[in-house]
Amino acid sequence: MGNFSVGFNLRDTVQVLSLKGELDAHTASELEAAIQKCKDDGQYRIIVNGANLHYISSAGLGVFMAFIEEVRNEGGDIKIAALQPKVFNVFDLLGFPLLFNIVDTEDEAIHLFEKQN
Amino acid sequence: MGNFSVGFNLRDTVQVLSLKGELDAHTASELEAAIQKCKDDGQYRIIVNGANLHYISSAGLGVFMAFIEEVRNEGGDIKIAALQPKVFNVFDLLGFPLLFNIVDTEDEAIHLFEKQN
Amino acid sequence: MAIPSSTRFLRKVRKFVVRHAIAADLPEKAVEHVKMCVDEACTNVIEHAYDGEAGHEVDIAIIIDASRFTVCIRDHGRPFDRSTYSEPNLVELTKAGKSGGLGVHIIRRLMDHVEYQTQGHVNEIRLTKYRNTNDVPIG
Amino acid sequence: MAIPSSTRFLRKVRKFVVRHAIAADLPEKAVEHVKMCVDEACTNVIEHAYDGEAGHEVDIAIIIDASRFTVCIRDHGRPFDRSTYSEPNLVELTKAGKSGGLGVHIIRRLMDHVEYQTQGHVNEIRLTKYRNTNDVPIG
Ligand SMILES: Nc1ncnc2c1ncn2[C@@H]1O[C@H](COP(=O)(O)OP(=O)(O)O)[C@@H](O)[C@H]1O
Ligand SMILES: Nc1ncnc2c1ncn2[C@@H]1O[C@H](COP(=O)(O)OP(=O)(O)O)[C@@H](O)[C@H]1O
Repeated sequence: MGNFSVGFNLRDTVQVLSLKGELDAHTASELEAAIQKCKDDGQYRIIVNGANLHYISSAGLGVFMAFIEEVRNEGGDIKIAALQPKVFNVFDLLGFPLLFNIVDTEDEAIHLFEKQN
Repeated sequence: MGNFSVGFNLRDTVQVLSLKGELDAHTASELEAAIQKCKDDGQYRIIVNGANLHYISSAGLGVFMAFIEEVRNEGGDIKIAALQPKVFNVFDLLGFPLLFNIVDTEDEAIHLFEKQN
Repeated sequence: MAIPSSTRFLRKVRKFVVRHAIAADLPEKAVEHVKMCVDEACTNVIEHAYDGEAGHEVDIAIIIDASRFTVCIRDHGRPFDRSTYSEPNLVELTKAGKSGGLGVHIIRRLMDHVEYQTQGHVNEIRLTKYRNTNDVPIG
Repeated sequence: MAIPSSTRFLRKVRKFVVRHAIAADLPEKAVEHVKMCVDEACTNVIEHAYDGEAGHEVDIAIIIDASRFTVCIRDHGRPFDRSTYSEPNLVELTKAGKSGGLGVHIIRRLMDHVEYQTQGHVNEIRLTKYRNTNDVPIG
């Protein structure tokens, strides 16, 4: 896709997905595939690191909406970390902070998973 | 005016006016004043050096049109030198090369004055 | 500009619109809003008006004047029937595992003025940001 | 954008228009042409429509779409009576020591399409450059 990629990184029992680039209706399928892969691996503890995510449209948000119920039903969660302010504003505008843990750093997200053990 | 200025430089018997910046309906009065000053000084052999002239509108061309007859009637001339290609194109579009000596360098213009002696 | 009806070109549209929004001196936040809403509107045209079908055209025009920055998006697809539209509820959408339903809401929230028009076979969405006209004092 | 009726603001207008012409991907030469013609048209509005009087307003709007780049310049001054206009002759103008008379000619030569309209108290000049729409292939 050129302008979007997902990096995989396992931290203990937590799968970290590091997003890079721009997440729109074209690239959303990449994130979808990445989360699908986590599910296939039985990996439901997921952190999405947005440090290098420069843009998100509603199609990107839609990926989180589509998977969160299922992931939580499996005892896992999708936690969102290190968003750039512009990107955070989009999550915030739509009320995502009420439904998702959105934290400043990946470590904080790890910490939240640890507390939930 | 900020974005336009005229430098004066006497080369032997020829007055060189070095234009700098953008010559439009606002700044044309500066060039007008400069040529007026040449006239007041009885200096009718004039070279306009356009090496640092980045823009000219018809108001700038108008200054040349307004003075050329009079200057020539006094035995002098206004020769135009070292225009940037974009600026030359404007002179060219309006047919100025038929009425004015427009040359590549100031030295060429000096040379033309010398030949006319 | 004109793009084919594929999400592949959304990025190109965003860049185009951002360039003009910056050239028009919109504040940074307004630039972001315009960028996002044009993306959402074009996405909707591609996915709904053209049902995700390639081979159609989406036209994007920009109008800049003293008081506003307007982007007009035109298509020849299915008109948007707003009578069937209702405001989304994020809790319900996620409960149902929906992957969408926020685009129109975002457009309405972030733009100052939004118009949908259909004339003949042409649908047009007009997205407008007003701007402070403290450009230059008269005098 | 809107500027007061003073030549002091011509430079600002040129910069504004050039920014958008570049953002619209016009070729360098077309950018120069648009810049110059907008300057000439605004100069004419200030000097003729408003008779050089300060305190009036000149409105500049830009429309960019897939096929063209248009600048609309609006004033509330004296309409341009084109029936009295005749093409300039440089030899005659210089012989007579005239300092002007080329602006309208330049506009006609350099723009692809020029329209003058007066509706009520509003005069509008529309300057258009067409562009090659080999933007993106459909597919
Ligand atoms: N340009 C359009 N043309 C046709 N239908 C549209 C258009 N925009 C939106 N819609 C309709 O409105 C609904 C809501 O759109 P939106 O809020 O963007 O969410 P989503 O596109 O994710 O479904 C769409 O599902 C579609 O039925
Ligand atoms: N916008 C305008 N409003 C009113 N009159 C105009 C306008 N533009 C041009 N004119 C008229 O047309 C004449 C020719 O204009 P132009 O070719 O630009 O030369 P100049 O402005 O140097 O006289 C002007 O002298 C003026 O009478």
